[in-house]
Amino acid sequence: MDRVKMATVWLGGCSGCHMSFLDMDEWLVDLAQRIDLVYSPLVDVKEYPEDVDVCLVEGAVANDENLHLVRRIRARTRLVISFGDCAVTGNVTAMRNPLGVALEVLKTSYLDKSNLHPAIPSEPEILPVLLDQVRPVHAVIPVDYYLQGCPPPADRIRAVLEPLVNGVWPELPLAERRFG
Amino acid sequence: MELAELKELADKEKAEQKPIRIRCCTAAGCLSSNSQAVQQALTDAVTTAGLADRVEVLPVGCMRLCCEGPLVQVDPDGAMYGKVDPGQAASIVGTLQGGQTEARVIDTNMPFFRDQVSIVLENSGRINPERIEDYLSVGGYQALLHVLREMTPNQVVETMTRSGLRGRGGAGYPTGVKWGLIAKQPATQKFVICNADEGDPGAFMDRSVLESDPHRVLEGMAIAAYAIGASQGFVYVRGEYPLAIHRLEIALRQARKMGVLGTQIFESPFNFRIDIRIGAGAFVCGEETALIGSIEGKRGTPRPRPPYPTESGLWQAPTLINNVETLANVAPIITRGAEWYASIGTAKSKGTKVFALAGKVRNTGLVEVPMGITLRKIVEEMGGGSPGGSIKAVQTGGPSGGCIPASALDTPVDYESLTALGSIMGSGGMIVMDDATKMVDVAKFFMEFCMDESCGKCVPCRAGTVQMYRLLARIVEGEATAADVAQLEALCDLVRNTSLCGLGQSAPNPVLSTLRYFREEYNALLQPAPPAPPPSNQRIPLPVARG
Amino acid sequence: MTDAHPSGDKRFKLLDASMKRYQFQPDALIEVLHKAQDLFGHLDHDLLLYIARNLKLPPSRVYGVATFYHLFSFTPKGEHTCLLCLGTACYVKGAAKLQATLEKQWDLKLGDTRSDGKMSLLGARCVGACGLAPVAVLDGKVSGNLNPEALLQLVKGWDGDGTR
Amino acid sequence: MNSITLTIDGKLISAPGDQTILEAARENDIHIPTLCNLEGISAVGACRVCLVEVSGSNRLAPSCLTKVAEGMQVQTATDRLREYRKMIVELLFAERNHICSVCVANGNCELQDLAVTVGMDHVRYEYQYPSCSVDVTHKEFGVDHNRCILCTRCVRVCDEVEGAHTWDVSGRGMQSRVITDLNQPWGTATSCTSCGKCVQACPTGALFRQGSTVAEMKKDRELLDFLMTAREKKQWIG
Repeated sequence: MDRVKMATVWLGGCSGCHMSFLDMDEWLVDLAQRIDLVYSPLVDVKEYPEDVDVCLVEGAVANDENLHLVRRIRARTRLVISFGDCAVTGNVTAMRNPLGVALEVLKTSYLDKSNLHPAIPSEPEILPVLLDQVRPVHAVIPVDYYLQGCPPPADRIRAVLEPLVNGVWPELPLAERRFG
Repeated sequence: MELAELKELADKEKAEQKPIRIRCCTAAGCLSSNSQAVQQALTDAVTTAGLADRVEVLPVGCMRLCCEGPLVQVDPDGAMYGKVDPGQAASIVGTLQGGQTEARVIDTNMPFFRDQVSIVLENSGRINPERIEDYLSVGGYQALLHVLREMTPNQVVETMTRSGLRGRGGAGYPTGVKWGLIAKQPATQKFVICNADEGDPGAFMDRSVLESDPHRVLEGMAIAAYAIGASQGFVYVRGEYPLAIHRLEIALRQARKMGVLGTQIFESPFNFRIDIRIGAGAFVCGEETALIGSIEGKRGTPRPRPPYPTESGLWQAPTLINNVETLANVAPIITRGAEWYASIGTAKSKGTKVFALAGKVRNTGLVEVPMGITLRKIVEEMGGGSPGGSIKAVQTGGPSGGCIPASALDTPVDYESLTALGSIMGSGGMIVMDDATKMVDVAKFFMEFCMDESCGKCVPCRAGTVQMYRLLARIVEGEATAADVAQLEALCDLVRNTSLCGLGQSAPNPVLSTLRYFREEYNALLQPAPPAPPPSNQRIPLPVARG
Repeated sequence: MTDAHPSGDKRFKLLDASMKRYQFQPDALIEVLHKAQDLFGHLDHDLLLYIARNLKLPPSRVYGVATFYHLFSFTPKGEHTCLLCLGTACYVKGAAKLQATLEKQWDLKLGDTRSDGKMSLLGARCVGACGLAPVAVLDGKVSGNLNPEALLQLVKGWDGDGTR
Repeated sequence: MNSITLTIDGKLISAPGDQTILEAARENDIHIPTLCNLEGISAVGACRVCLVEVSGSNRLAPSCLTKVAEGMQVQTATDRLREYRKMIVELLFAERNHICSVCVANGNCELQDLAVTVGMDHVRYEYQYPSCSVDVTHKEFGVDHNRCILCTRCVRVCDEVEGAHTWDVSGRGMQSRVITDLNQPWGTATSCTSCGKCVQACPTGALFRQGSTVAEMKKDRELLDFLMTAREKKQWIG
């Protein structure tokens, strides 16, 4: 049987969703039988490949690099899954939004609240540029599936991936649709 | 006082009038164009010309053609002058002695005046609104006296029902039926409220009536009170209308002094007191339950109906709420009879309607027309069409109404026809839009209005109008796609069907009507949408054969 | 009985008289707020609390009512006020241009008072003078059929000597 | 009160004539979602989540306020109603900053539960991200406006049960905020008796007991019903 070309990415988030992914423990071994992990923070591939079957997107779209990547993901992926609350709602990553635009956020963080060497970091081409507002993934590209939780519990991730890799559309029970 | 005495008073008043009367409009519009100075100059000119014994200068209410203010009209020959400057006063007075005037002559035979049918506005611009004697001279308070002497409350209700009068505030509920519902309530305490919270931007009929003929409204309230068994009334008037408030206060004082309001009116057992409540700037207070809350000194948040105010209104007592224009129709219906009134208009919409004509139209001002007249006749013939280009749409009903396209201008004006077009009769604002008006901008303008005026109580209106406004802003900015329009339409459906009160329920109307008639203007602003992919769940099974 | 205001400000006497006329009925709150604003120009916390005490209303209720309505203001207005009508007829006839002109001229946003207290730029839903659209109310006087140039001419001098 | 019969979702039900549709449904194990409604205080019909379809009426009726009537046919969960509820919940999530993962009420929140009930898997509307304050000046409690849904349960419980009327709503539309006294810090609101009923009544993490951290703010919402019943039936006397 063909193996599923799967990717995971980590945008503006804490990587907790990936930690939860790893919490699937021994089922990961089963999963590994069914997929090729073609791009992920867990593997060393620099360029998001073409023709990916499914991508788990952790984190919100917070900077220009996120924006670029997520658009590329959409163009090269058949099923995009918003993976965890930051991707689905913006969540903690978006807590900066009420502060205002990017410059206001940087001022607050690096000038107003700084006691030592207040300065706004600026390393063009090295540091990605913050977007004025953090946005959930579906506000930027169409999303095919939403996986809630901060982080989504390992069992919930499995409940989505297991049918998917077997060619079945996952139907999570309502109780597994809980945010937070 | 008996009818004969009242008529005698009226005759005496008439007899004291001088044979030549120069009427000068002192409603808010003309006042802002300095009509007070014009009036003073005319008075001085009359004195200077030595005509004071047979000419009088009279401050009157609205003479309707607001765009030509200040307006002056001379009786008995009826010559009318517009944009009168105080410097022209002497020459206008001079015409009475055969002189010429350079003042701008207004053709009173043009359709704007000729095609009007005056019931509500019959005294507007003819009498001094600050003198009850002027109102008496044209038969004022005779209907009230007649009702108290000759009719039972039931007969009054029945007359109103037969007249076919429907609420002029916008919804068009049959007035007599409403009165009957309240008359039947056993409660001892009932109230009459005159809704003068004319909140629709672009509507100024009620302001004009209150500034021009306040007693007519008070008389209507008193007749209503008698019919339903109320002894206390309130006029809830917009705080933005200081002149209307001022003239109402004068009218109330005079009416009390004359004994036509107060206790034992016309020596009958009927008591009726009216107080003024001044609004403080909240569109939602035009909604009757919000208005009641406001009179009770609370936040003007609507509450769900039922119970309707007819059962439980002000301080939980049965309460009649009628708008200014509705009440202004009452006395003439009593005087001239239900059949007379019902003979004007269409099968389902009787009588006349006052419209405030404004926007991109030559003649702006007030028109009172029989129901059933076409929109085209109002805006093109009476309004004189659009000065800058062709008419694109006519907006009626304010933020609760819709934009009627030029193609539908031959529609007769009645409650049902306007509703069928996706607008509403509304209170009477009629704003003409020409080719330069962008309809999506108009929808956004009204949505911003509704968003700002939402009381915030129910979620769909409070949060839904914000989202609709954002979507419209995105469309106007050229950032939106067809999916955004679809979402806008879904929100319209939600807000219309789930909002608590009329404000929310009607907030989508300007969007829906512009989408219905001007969708191509929306489409022209949209980003091209990428071709829709197949539905997500059809993109599995994932492992497709890859060679 | 009114608890006289400790400041001895005569305007409170007038406010007391107004409340007395309404027999200190709680439902007269909006009328009393109108009166208070007429007397004091705006409603500050001390004034609201004074009204709450005298009408025997919870302070939160008084604050809630006062902030519900547009016409009540809580900060002092400028020496001059320009109230722009934002109604539909004025909108169709270019009220937005008037607004932009004054916002630029005075470096102010609609609804604000300039920091030097010279002028306030306010908006109204509709002043009901649609026949004269677009309309502004300048220090209480209605002016109609305006264009940006005419409006600027009318408010000339509000800036003092014209320099800032 | 006479008993009347009606059908709710096709089920024949008999109910006292003074009951609301919501009460009758609950007694018959038919679940209608609610948010602003709370037993023990007056109903206001503001959240619109409990709207139902009543045959013969083209208007949706708030079940918390609509009395049952003889022969009434009620539908509580048509596709249309489900969609409306979902949209309303999404609108609420988009309106303020509801971040379940870092909320004191995580796991004990009626809004969070409702999102599950209505099947909200994401929010289709643009988040507003308003700037909202958190007030912890009260010695025991705090208010976080980021989490407030303006259900006014706190306002009603404070007025109707405690009788203090410390809370009210200021402003209007999306600018509405719950306030204490003259919109002053809660800790300085002299009318507050610190009874804590508002905290118990609050459906979300907007009102909380200080010292609670994420997911710790358990609420006892039956307390109010218990208090009111005891008061009405004079259970504490003699």
